[in-house]
Amino acid sequence: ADPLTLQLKWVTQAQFAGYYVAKDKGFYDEENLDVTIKPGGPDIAPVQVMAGGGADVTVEWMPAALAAREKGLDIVNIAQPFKKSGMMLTCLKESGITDPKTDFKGKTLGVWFSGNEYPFLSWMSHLGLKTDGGPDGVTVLKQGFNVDPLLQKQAACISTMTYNEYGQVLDAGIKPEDLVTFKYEDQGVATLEDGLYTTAANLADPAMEDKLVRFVRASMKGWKYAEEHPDEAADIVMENDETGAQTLAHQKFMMGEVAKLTAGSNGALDDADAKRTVDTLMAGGSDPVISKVPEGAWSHAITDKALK
Amino acid sequence: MTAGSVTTGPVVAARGVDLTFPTSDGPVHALKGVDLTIARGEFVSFIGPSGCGKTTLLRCIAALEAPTSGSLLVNGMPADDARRARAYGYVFQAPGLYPWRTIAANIALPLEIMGFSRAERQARTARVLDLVDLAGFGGKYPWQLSGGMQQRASIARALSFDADLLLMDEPFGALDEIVRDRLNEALRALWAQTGKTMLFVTHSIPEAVYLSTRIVVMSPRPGRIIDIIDSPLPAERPLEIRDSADFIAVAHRVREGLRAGHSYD
Amino acid sequence: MTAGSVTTGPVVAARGVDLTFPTSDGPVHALKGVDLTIARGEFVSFIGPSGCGKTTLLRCIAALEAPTSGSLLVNGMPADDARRARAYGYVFQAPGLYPWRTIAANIALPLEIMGFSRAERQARTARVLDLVDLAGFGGKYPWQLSGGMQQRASIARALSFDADLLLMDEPFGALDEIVRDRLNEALRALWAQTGKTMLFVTHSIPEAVYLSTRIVVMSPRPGRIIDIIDSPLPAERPLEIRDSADFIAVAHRVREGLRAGHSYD
Amino acid sequence: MRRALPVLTVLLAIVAIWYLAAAMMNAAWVRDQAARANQTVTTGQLLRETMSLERPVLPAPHQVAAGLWDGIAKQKITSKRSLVWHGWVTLSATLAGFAIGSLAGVLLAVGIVHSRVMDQSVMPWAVASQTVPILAIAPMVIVVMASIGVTGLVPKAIISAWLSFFPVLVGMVKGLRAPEAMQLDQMRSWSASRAQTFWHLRLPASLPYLFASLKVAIAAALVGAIVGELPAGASQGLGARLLSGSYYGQTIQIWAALLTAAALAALLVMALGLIERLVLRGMGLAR
Amino acid sequence: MAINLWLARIGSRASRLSVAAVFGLTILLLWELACRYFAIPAVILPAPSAIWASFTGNLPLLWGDFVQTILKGALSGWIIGALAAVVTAIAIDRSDFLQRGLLPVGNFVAALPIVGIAPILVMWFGFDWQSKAAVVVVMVFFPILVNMVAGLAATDALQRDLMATWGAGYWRGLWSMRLPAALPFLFNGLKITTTLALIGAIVAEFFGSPTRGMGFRISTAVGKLDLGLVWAEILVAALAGSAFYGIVAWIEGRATFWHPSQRRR
Ligand SMILES: Nc1ncnc2c1ncn2[C@@H]1O[C@H](COP(=O)(O)OP(=O)(O)OP(=O)(O)O)[C@@H](O)[C@H]1O
Ligand SMILES: Nc1ncnc2c1ncn2[C@@H]1O[C@H](COP(=O)(O)OP(=O)(O)OP(=O)(O)O)[C@@H](O)[C@H]1O
Ligand SMILES: Cc1ncc(C[n+]2csc(CCO)c2C)c(N)n1
Ligand SMILES: [Mg+2]
Ligand SMILES: [Mg+2]
Repeated sequence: ADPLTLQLKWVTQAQFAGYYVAKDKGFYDEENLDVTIKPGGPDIAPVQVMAGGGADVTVEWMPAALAAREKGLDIVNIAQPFKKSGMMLTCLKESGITDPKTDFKGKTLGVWFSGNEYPFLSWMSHLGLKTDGGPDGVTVLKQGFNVDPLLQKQAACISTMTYNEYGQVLDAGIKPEDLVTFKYEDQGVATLEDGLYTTAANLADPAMEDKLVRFVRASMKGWKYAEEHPDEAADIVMENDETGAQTLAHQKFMMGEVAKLTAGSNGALDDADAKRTVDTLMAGGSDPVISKVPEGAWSHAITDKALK
Repeated sequence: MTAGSVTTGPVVAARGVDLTFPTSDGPVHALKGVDLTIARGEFVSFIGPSGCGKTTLLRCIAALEAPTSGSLLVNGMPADDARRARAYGYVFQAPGLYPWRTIAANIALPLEIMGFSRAERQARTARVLDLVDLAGFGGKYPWQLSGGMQQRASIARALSFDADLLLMDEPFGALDEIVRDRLNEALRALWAQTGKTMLFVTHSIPEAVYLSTRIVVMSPRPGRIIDIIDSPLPAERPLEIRDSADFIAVAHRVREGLRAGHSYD
Repeated sequence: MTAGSVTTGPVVAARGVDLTFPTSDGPVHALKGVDLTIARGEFVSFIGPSGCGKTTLLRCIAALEAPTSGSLLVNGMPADDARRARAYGYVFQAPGLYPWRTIAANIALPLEIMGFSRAERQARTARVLDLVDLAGFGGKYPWQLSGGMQQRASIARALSFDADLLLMDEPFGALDEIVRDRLNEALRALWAQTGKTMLFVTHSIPEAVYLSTRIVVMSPRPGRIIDIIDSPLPAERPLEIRDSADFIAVAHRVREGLRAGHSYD
Repeated sequence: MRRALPVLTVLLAIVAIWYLAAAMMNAAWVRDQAARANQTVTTGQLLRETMSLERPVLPAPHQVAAGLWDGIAKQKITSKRSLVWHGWVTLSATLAGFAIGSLAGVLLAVGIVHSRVMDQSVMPWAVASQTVPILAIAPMVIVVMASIGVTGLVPKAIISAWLSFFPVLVGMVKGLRAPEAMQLDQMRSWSASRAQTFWHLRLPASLPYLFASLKVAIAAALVGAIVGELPAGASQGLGARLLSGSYYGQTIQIWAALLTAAALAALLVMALGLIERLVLRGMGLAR
Repeated sequence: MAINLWLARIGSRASRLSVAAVFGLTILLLWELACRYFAIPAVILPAPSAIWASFTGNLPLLWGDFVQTILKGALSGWIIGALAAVVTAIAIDRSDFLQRGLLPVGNFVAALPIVGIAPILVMWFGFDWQSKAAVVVVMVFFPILVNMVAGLAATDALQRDLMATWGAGYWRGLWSMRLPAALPFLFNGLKITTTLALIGAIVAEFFGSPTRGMGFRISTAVGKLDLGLVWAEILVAALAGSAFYGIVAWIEGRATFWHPSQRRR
């Protein structure tokens, strides 16, 4: 079988269920592929791993990928299993925030960095808020791995994913009524999340291109299977988690939420979504994430063949 | 400062003092059945072959070593209490100067510990440095001095705080004859003026005879006392006394004792 | 093993040797204009007030210190080459035994370094231990020995490898008269039998006179040679020679020199 | 018993302080929760609840003990939920890193003591190397190693060696220079070669320094191994365990992993202490 | 390297620095060449020239990060940790009970890996520099403690005996003897932990921080693949760390001038 390495954006969890299902259910075997799935972690840039030759394909968010392109890394989106963004800002009701336009001023907000801060920054520049901690801006905290800053009230709001951290906040015993959430989708600043990226060099190599076609086809099969069998998918993720830290209940919750985000996608990137992502990022005020409209940052070549 | 001067009994009273060092290849009998009483104001020399237990006996008196058995009182109290009462000054066989202090600071250290004022410390340091002919070397560090100079610094240190009891372990071993004579005279003068009690280990028979009111001769394996000689010499002792018949007679008796202590002789 | 025995010139040839130690409070003149020639088979004693530079001179000859100026040849070569050729054995002023080695292992160390076989090492160690009367203490660690015993162990160590030139810095300072006499005799016998060259620092005038063919008297500040005395005593020297008129005359001259060296006298 | 009593006393004191701290630190959350539910809590309730939270700020000792028991005793040791298994993964990287690191440290120290060029050129750079924030370059090390096909234990061992060589280097340089001038002079008087001076004098004289440094180094090696497990790829080992525990806010799991790591370090340090005592006794230095 | 050999032989202060510089420049040159020759992508390893450009281009930013992480986080934590370790070491040294009770438990507690503690401490002490300082305290505590405990035991028997003869109490002996004797060990610990303190402060920022600080900058810059900035921060860390180490080493030289490892000969 042809070997192929996939670098994930984060640790093994249902966020990546499609790939684990495809591997476990033999969809990759059917395509004569031997796929190695590498879990990610904090402070590791998947595209850097790919640039170093440690992986052939990575799961990455589009803002980070476009930023990397500006740094001269020729990476290309070849498929987009996630149709919608799962990112949101979750606030304690007692912090008194109801409307982003008026209430954020002077508050402390938790944000993920390492390439995940771009959507937040462009949202803030949409709102005209400074992020330098001044009195008419917001104070930004580099949020760690978990939701503790909210629970300990070190921040008024923290970044959460619908499918993960939000569930953790609920698990911690805070009721949805006590929370206020702002989805990026609803605020009109959503950017594309988990997509599949590879290097332009790979794309130019016909043998590699063929492998990628088969990979994307099998992966999407995995995703659709996972959407339909969320419990089984969660089980498969649990089996693949080597840390033994995940709980089945949480993975089932996550699978349920992730399915809502993948639902609208057959794997092909919607140009309009990509366009909207670019617009959001370019509007980043004084310090835009990307300075010019990217050229050739995505390609339909693979999905066109895969989905035939 | 110098406690113990209140009692009138013997300064040192040892009864059947035994000391055994356990070592990996069997115990070493360093002292066996030592009986010794030393009255206030005596000048007692200890002499004996190398390894016969002189240092060990002095250490017991100083409460640096605990006898395995027997009783040992210093100034009428247990040796350890006497140590805590700062009853004595001790000149060790090796100089033992602290390398991070200058010579002057080394000498001032016990004074500091005993709470002398700064001015007093300086005065005393200067005086004893002068006494051992090291004036001008107070600012040097120990490793910058010759062996004999280090030895003298250590003597100066023990003299600085005027204890009533002085324990000196071969203090003049590394000194030349001239300095030695000079220091012998100085030490005797000091003793005569102050009425201190002196316990003095030496290997030099003339030195022992010249200085002492009593000479204790020891013998090794196990370390014990084989002779105690009361000196018939007068209190007034010019250096020339060393040619007197009395002197030579005592020296002879010491030498005989010493020789007897050497099993191989 | 012992190189340098091929040449026939002087063993030590010093011309105008100067040595100054820079210290934080000004330079110390340890040696000034030292001229000295020592022929093969001589027994030379160095005597002088404490701090006059005896140790420093020995250290220069051993190439442990480099003269600030002047020339110094040992066995006809620069001192450092002689050191590398293992021309000498050195007994330091302090015992300097390694605490992690037993006495026997301490003595065997230079032998080990010079590549003697195990059997040879054992034989030599036993022999020199016996010579200094420490047989039976080979298995002890240094801190289990008395000061004099440590000193003897260090002498044994320097004798073990039979160098043609022996440098000894107050080797017998911590020993009693009897042992000292015995070791004096043994040392002279060794010297007479082997024709070694001996450089010997001592503070004891009788010892210097008894042992030496030549006596070098030094004086301090700056350290220099003030007298060199050729001994008129015969080669055969029983201990009783110390009562002879010649002996007393030489001793007197040494004492005069020594006294002159003491500025305060 | 004479040895156990003080240890037990101190342990008991720590546990007591720990319970107290847990009650105090967790109380705020319990009160907040009650406020959100419009309830009031009695002190007894408060105490009981602070001891049994699922996501405590500070878990109570018995909760951690339960976590440890669950991770160590209740799982098959080959199971990925077993702390023994994860501990073993970390331990092997630690030992490998420690071996490489301390060897490198000793060798560099020997070089520095004997070569002026090395003394002047290596030390500043060794210092600089330690100031490179390891967590920052750990991902790069792992990426670079992965790109040349080296994965698994080796990159972790390298990071842990990186952290552990420095204490050994500093301690050994000091220790090898510790012999008294007179002892060195003796060696010179015997015209001992550098190697002989090293084996017979410098090395034995440096041992107290060496062991003090080794104890620090092995703890550092463990930290290195754990750091090496944090970034991408590593999904086994106590580091990965800490991370995922942290990511999912499972405080008890973090503490269980933490205590396992600390126990591991303490065992390693104790083992070194034992070796130290044996060596020093063999040399007649222990009194 | 030939230049280096030559420079090393000159051995003046200036040449000492240049030896290190030549060595470093050689490495930088090789690095630059490798980057160009193998066309290593800048997102994997930027060339030194690119790093330098990034460094000079971001000076105000880097200075702010330096203040936040090193002056506020690392330095305060290091000082508190060192004080705590010294005090604990003394407590352990003072009390046999603590020695047997606290040291084993202390080993255990202090061996908690910082990467595990950092998130917890961030949770406890908040996002700003206080939590970083706390991490540093935990990190530097153990190495200093271990060294200090070893140092307090580093006096020799003679030095301790002297204190005993002066009837010095525990604190007196601590201040005048054990602390000075422990200094070489203490500085060993302090030097090792200068770099640990930096690592700790930087690493702790990975677990939560305000939007400044070196760790924050590094992790966000890695996310942006701005490797030039990452390495510029590393350069700052290396410069600061070397300076920090250099200062401590300089103080060590002043404070322990008497230790054989600090004396020139
Ligand atoms: N710590 C120790 N452990 C074992 N044996 C010891 C110890 N200290 C001394 N000894 C032994 O006790 C005996 C007496 O030693 P001591 O130091 O009292 O002799 P000394 O009379 O002072 O000799 P010297 O004149 O050589 O100084 C010696 O045989 C020595 O080996
Ligand atoms: N390392 C040093 N630094 C500074 N001065 C020194 C050093 N070594 C020796 N001196 C000085 O050099 C002079 C001569 O010292 P040396 O050790 O040679 O004397 P010595 O004749 O052997 O005396 P002693 O009989 O007391 O051993 C002394 O004044 C001493 O202070
Ligand atoms: C230090 C840190 N950096 C980035 C992320 C962001 N992140 C990476 S993958 C992912 C999806 C959620 O599971 C998210 C949000 C984080 N959580 N922690
Ligand atoms: Mg003695
Ligand atoms: Mg001398």
